[in-house]
Amino acid sequence: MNIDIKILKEPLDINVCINWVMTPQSGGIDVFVGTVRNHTKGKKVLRLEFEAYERMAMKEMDKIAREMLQRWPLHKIAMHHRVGILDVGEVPVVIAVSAAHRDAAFDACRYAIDTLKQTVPIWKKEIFEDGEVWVAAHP
Amino acid sequence: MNIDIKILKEPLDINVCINWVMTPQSGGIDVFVGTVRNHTKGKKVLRLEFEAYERMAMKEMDKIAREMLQRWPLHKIAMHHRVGILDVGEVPVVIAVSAAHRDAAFDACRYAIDTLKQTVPIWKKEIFEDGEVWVAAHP
Amino acid sequence: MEILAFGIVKDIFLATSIDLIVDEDITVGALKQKLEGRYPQLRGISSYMVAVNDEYASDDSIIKDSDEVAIIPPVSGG
Amino acid sequence: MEILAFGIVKDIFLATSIDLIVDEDITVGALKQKLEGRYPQLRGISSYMVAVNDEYASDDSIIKDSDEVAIIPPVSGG
Repeated sequence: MNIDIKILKEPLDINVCINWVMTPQSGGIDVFVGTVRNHTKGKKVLRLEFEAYERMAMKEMDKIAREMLQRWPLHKIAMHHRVGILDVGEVPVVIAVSAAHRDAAFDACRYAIDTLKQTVPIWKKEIFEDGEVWVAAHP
Repeated sequence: MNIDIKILKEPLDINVCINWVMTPQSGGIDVFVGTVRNHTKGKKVLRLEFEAYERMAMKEMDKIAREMLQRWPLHKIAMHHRVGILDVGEVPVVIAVSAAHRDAAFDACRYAIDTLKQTVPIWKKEIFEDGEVWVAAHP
Repeated sequence: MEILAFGIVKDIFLATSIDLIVDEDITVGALKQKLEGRYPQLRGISSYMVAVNDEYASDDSIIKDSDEVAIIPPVSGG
Repeated sequence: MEILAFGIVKDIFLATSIDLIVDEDITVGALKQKLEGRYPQLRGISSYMVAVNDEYASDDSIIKDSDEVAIIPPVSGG
């Protein structure tokens, strides 16, 4: 199988993702690593909480990966998302894509994170010193 | 300093690059990992040899990084290139770019590897079962 | 009909799921109206989708009582 | 004038550097002609550049004897 989708409570291991997608046929791997920023719109963020509708999120990530394999000549795709409480600097998401040629890896990896942010049922709560808010929930 | 350029004889450490570019302000990191393919134009590759005009290569990589910082709102850039004999699956190049927003990281990382391949004085020799060839040397 | 809540919707329902009494074979659109009547704050969020059996469902989809239904507020993963 | 060779150019010069006797203040263009006369195989490679003191130099650049000169065949890093 050339797709590895995971939703994990433990810290993500970037090397595991990269090593998993690397094949002897591959010439390039593009990796996107999301990180928790210490501020948003000028406000200091203490930590984030990620919640997933896990079964559906796995399905939606799998759809993205299958679409990627149809659109680009890729070798393997790893897409790991973390849930739970994350501190600043921790990694909520890792997407690694291998291909014989780098253009396909870049395009597909970017498509993956852009689409994940639009369709995968995972929610992020920003926790500030004076309160907390579900991101994008209100207009 | 927010640029880390290295030419190394030892295996590259992808995690070192990622950890180095990660900052509390960063929301996304794009990483390109080059890998040695086991074939080229249908021919089996045994291993590669990379040679650098080291001082000039460092300078040219530094130019690329400075151009990236001018063109995109980035945080940090790591660009490590390996030299010497590499087996299939080993990593000749790692480029990691952090930014507050992922679009800048993706665009800049891609610019970096595209430009590196055009301007940085590093040469690759492909070693086959029946001979060896400097890549791109002959029309 | 059990309805799962996530993110901001959990805060609106004050629960991770609610058990709504509905006629059989309600459409997604009708379910939304019913929910918005009972939880007016739902109208205040940017938008929300309904998933039926782990798939996004359009307003004219019909839901059976045995389906797994979830309210999906704007996602913000990644 | 010491001229550094890399990649395919090493194979053509059969050396990692050569010491070329030139008039002072030769241009890059004139150096290329001189080298191609001595090493006709240089004309067979895709293209090559000349770097002077670690910078790519155009054909009309003037090289002093103290400069570090390198022949740069098509690069293939990454």
